[in-house]
Amino acid sequence: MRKLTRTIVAALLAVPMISGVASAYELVMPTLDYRTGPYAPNGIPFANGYGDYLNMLNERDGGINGARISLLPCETGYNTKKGVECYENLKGEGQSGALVFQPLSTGITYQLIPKASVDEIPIFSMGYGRTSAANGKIFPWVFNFPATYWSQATVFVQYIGEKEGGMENLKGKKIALVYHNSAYGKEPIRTLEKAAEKFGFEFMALPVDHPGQEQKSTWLQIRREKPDWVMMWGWGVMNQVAIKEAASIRYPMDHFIGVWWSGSENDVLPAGAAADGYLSGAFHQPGDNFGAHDDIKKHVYDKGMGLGDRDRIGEVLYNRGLVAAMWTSEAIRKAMEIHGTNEIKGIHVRDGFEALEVDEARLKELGLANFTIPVKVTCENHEGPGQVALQQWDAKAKKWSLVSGFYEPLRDITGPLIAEDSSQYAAENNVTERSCN
Amino acid sequence: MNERAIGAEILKVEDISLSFGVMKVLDNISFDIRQGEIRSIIGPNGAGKSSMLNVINGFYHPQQGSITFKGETRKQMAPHVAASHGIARTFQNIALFKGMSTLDNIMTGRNLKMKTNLFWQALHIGPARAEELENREAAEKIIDFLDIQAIRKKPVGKLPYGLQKRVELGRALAAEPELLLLDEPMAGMNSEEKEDMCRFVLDVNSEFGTTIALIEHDMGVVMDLSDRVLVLDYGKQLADGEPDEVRNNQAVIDAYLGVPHE
Amino acid sequence: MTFFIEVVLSGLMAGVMYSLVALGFVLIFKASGIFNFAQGVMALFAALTLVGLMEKFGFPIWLAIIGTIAVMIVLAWLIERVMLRHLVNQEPIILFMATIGLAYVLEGMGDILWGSDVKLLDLGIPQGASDWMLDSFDIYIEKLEVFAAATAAIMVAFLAVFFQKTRIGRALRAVADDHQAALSVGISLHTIWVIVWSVAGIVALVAGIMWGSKSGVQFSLSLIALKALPVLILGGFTSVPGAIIGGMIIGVGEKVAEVYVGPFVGGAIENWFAYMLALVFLLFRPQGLFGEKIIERV
Amino acid sequence: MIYRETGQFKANYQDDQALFSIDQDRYVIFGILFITFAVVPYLLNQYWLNAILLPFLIYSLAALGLNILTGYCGQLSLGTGAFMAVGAFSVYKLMVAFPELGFIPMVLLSGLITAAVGTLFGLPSLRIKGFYLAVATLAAQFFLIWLFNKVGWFFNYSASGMINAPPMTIFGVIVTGPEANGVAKYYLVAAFVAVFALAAKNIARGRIGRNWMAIRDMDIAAELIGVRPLIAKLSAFAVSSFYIGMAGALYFAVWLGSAEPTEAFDINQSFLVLFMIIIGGLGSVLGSFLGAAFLVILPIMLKNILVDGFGTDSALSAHIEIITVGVLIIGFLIVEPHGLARLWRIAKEKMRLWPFPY
Repeated sequence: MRKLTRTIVAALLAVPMISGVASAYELVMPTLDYRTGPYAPNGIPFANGYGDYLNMLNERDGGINGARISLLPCETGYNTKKGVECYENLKGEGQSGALVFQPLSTGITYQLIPKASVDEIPIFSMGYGRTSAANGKIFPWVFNFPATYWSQATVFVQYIGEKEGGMENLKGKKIALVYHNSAYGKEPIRTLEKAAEKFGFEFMALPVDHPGQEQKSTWLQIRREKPDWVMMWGWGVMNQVAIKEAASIRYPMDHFIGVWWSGSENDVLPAGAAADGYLSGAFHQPGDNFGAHDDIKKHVYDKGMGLGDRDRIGEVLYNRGLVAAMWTSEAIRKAMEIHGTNEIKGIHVRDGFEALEVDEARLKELGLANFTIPVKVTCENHEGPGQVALQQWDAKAKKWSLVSGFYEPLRDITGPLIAEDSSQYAAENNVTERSCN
Repeated sequence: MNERAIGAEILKVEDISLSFGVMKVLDNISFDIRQGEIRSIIGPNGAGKSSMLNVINGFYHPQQGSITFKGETRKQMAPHVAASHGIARTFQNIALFKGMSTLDNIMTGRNLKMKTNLFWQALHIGPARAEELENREAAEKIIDFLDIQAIRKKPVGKLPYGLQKRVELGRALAAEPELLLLDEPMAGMNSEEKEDMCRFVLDVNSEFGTTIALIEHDMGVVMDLSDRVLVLDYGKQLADGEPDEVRNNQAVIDAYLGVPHE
Repeated sequence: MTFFIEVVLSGLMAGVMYSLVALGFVLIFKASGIFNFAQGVMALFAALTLVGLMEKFGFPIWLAIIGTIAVMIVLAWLIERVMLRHLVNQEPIILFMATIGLAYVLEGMGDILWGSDVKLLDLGIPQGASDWMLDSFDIYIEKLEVFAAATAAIMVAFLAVFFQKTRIGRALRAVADDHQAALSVGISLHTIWVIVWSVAGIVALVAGIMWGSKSGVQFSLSLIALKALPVLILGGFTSVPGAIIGGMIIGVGEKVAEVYVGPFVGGAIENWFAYMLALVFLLFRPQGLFGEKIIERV
Repeated sequence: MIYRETGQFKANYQDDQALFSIDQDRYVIFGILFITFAVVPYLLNQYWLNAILLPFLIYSLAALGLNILTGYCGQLSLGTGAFMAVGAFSVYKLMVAFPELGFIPMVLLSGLITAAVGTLFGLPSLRIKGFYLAVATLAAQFFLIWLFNKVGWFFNYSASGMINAPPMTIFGVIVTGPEANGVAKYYLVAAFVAVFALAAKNIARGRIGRNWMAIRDMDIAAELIGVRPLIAKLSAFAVSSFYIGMAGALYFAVWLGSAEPTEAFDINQSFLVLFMIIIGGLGSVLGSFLGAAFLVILPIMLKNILVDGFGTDSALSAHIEIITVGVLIIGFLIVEPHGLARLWRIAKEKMRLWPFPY
């Protein structure tokens, strides 16, 4: 019915319906995906994982607590302007209105942060977006758990320290950062500078302009400076080219660590065998050997409702989308629990997020045992655990696998930075800090 | 028609030489133009006639020689100086602003008469508006004079050749020049159009008292209109004087018989 | 010192990679005065088609290449039929705009036909650093780019012969000067355009293959066009050798700047530096390094 | 006979000079203004105002600016994105440094700053022409963006180089920042656009405009009748950049609310605005609006029809959308190479003569 009216109205006016005909209460969950444009190769698997999981909930459990999820994808092409249009278009959808947004782009996240607080819709920028949004007192509507870029950077430093045989051995070492020359890529710089002061290693940052197909000069500089370790904050084609270049100059792959957005199959496959041993950050397992994946295959793909190819289930970015969907749906479930109703809105989901707790036991119930770290989000801490592990690429088996435990971030470094950046935001946009008790 | 008062010299060029690389286009040309006269420059194609005009209004910069206009002597002219001191011209191959209407072309010819600044123009009130209107009056006078009222609002690009030539003359007149350089104003016209054009040239000269330097191939026209004629051939000065002298000048006759032309 | 040499060499190589893209622009601009905005997308489209034929239909490499060439020729014919034919004698800017429309269409088609994932392109082209250079001189040279350079050389030679010796080639040169002249050679404008666009399409395929093997075939391929623009201004829109030499100058210039100046100003200067470099050249030669001189007259 | 002129006689040149010498034109314009200011804001919901009309109006302003430079003065420029960035970062610094200045002065000031920068980058145009110039302006594009991305001072050293627009009020009404209501924003932008569209029209039909067009049509002849190329070209760059700068300021402060230089003002922005004026019509104020509508509103409409209307999946509809736009571009150019504005004029001519064929 809704579709029909929509069709008519749209055909006449091309206006999205303000609200459909009252049917069963649906949980409106928009997804801003990008299946087109230069970053599509990364956007597609994430969107598939996110969508497949939620569809699976619909098919298997008839939604969350029996309330069906209506998934509304909107194509952004990783373009901020389109992202904003999508947000404005979808925020008012249905009876519930959009419950939560998953912008899937640092640029779009920055756009939505101020808007969300007004429209009272939580933003779940999982492991990306504005790091200082970890401070829930200033950013009540933004969640970036399970960890931020800054935490991740400090984790990498610790890993390096470990490999070098102790943090003290970092002194005099040289660490380079190859970064996407944009808001996203710049995020870790300040943290790493602080870390460099603290541990006395030499830090050099090498920007790569979008899209990053031509990185000769970057890698020539790495050849000249001969850094002991290289980190990368890359996205899209930049990852593949960088890994190839690194291979070409025979840079030891096990000293080359990418952010968790630079660690998917797409990124390493083009470099072939040469990519063997390349490292990247991670906060969840790769692979499809989990109950949830089986359910997706059974309830979604067997019914021919799968968004992607069956054999690509379990790719890193697919699982990232899946885990995002899992946490989101858990937050919604929590919100229903807290407010004792299925008829929730964005504002309630925010409470759900702030009371979110997904521990080992719960993961097991969800068919995701050991899939990821236990997460506990609170009113002031929106980053949650902030723990990060490292995964490594095995070129022969064409498989990623976690090669380290989960590290605690160096909060003594990130803490002050987060406080500083968030308070600057508060000052510029005269946001008043809220109290959390 | 020669009861018009011919005054003192208004322009004087002295041994002008101009060359592009090895090619010598003008070689030691000297002549003068007197207030109020009609001065023709003739010569076979490639004689350097147009180049001479280009030198006079500063589009070409001669390597040697001097130009004296209204008493001021310069080694070379600059286009805006020439324009602002009252030299206007038309072009051999029409150089109208094709995208603009007849009226706008002529109004553009008056741009030096208009002064109001960007701000007033943006508001289009007060001075800007007054200025626009009074110049419109002037432009309309010219339009009436050339009687092209009918094509006032038409884009010139679409006009027939003859009319375009006329509009171009109008654009030059709009500047109310003291010295008007006409580069083959009648080229490619049929005899009627030529007669009209001749009439316009004479009227301009007599009514507005504008001094005219004319390049033309049609000997008949030249001999009828001109007070004095300068003859160029391959950049060299062949002869200079009243039409009759020139007509009987042996060098000129040779040059012309030697060179075929339309 | 060896490092400087290495930088210069890499610059030259990178430059040639740009030239591969620039060539396509030059061909079309030379013969039809059209600034073909779609050249980059054509490279993407060609590469996508190539991979598609190999993956989806299991063509062997040689067949796939032939197939792709055929597709590009058909495309050229369509472009002439549907678009150019109706825009004869329009101002350059209009034709430019038309090619933008074309770019949009190709972009969409490419994605719909072959999907938006990264596709590996492996034609067995040598890749990675040349071990010999690395071991004996400690100089890093990318095999792929050497191969690309060689290809470019062959292609330019071929084009030179094509333009000088063949009747069609001469006709093309004639068109460049003026359309009437072309007709007098006895070849219709339409045919010529189809030919030029086909050739440009094949050049695009080569560029697509080289860049595709470098980074995998994906949308970003279409963005390499931007890298070709400074090369174009520098070399002049109408000169084939200009495209190559311009490419080398830009390549060396930007790499040297990035490596030796970049670190002091925060890096990522090569993009604007390339344009600044081109701009400086233009101020001295407004028609580009090899463009025909403009003489103004009234 | 919609456009019948008979009986409308011009008694004096004043009337003939009038902006819209045909009555119907005047009615149409007043009608549009009335709808723009009195109907639209109350008819349409926030989505339309925020997500469709704001960008449309702002892009129209930018297109107006570029049209002055490219359409009227014939100087091709691909620096639009960067000049918008100049406007945006100027207004940002002003908002943060002198909040008491008031928003409207800030926007105007940003325009002036951009005008200065634009004039500077216009200098090469005195020597370089056509596509060569276009590509030369790309130097400005890439350099300025790099600058805004690198130099911390511009974005107050925020961690990621993003800039956020703090809330600003005009007569107590919030016009920037998240709390700003769509209607307020809409009125502000619409007012800016209306005023400066009129100004552009006036400049274009006055002496300065004619000199620009003279340079465009035949620069040598123009010079020989006393138009100074230096002044004409640089003034065009200045005025054009002034418009684009204001557009950039509104684009960042009123519409987006936050921006990062490398994405919001990248080269595609420059191309987009150029496409607008070519499609809309070079050298036409109306064309700037039509072009902006074509490239801002049409794609969104297509998307909404496909996705919401026919439930096409978002990726496919994105492809169909871009193809459709491409086809339409080619189609329109074939039908009328001189842009939508010319189409409208032709239609008007027809209506004037209707029912007689000619």
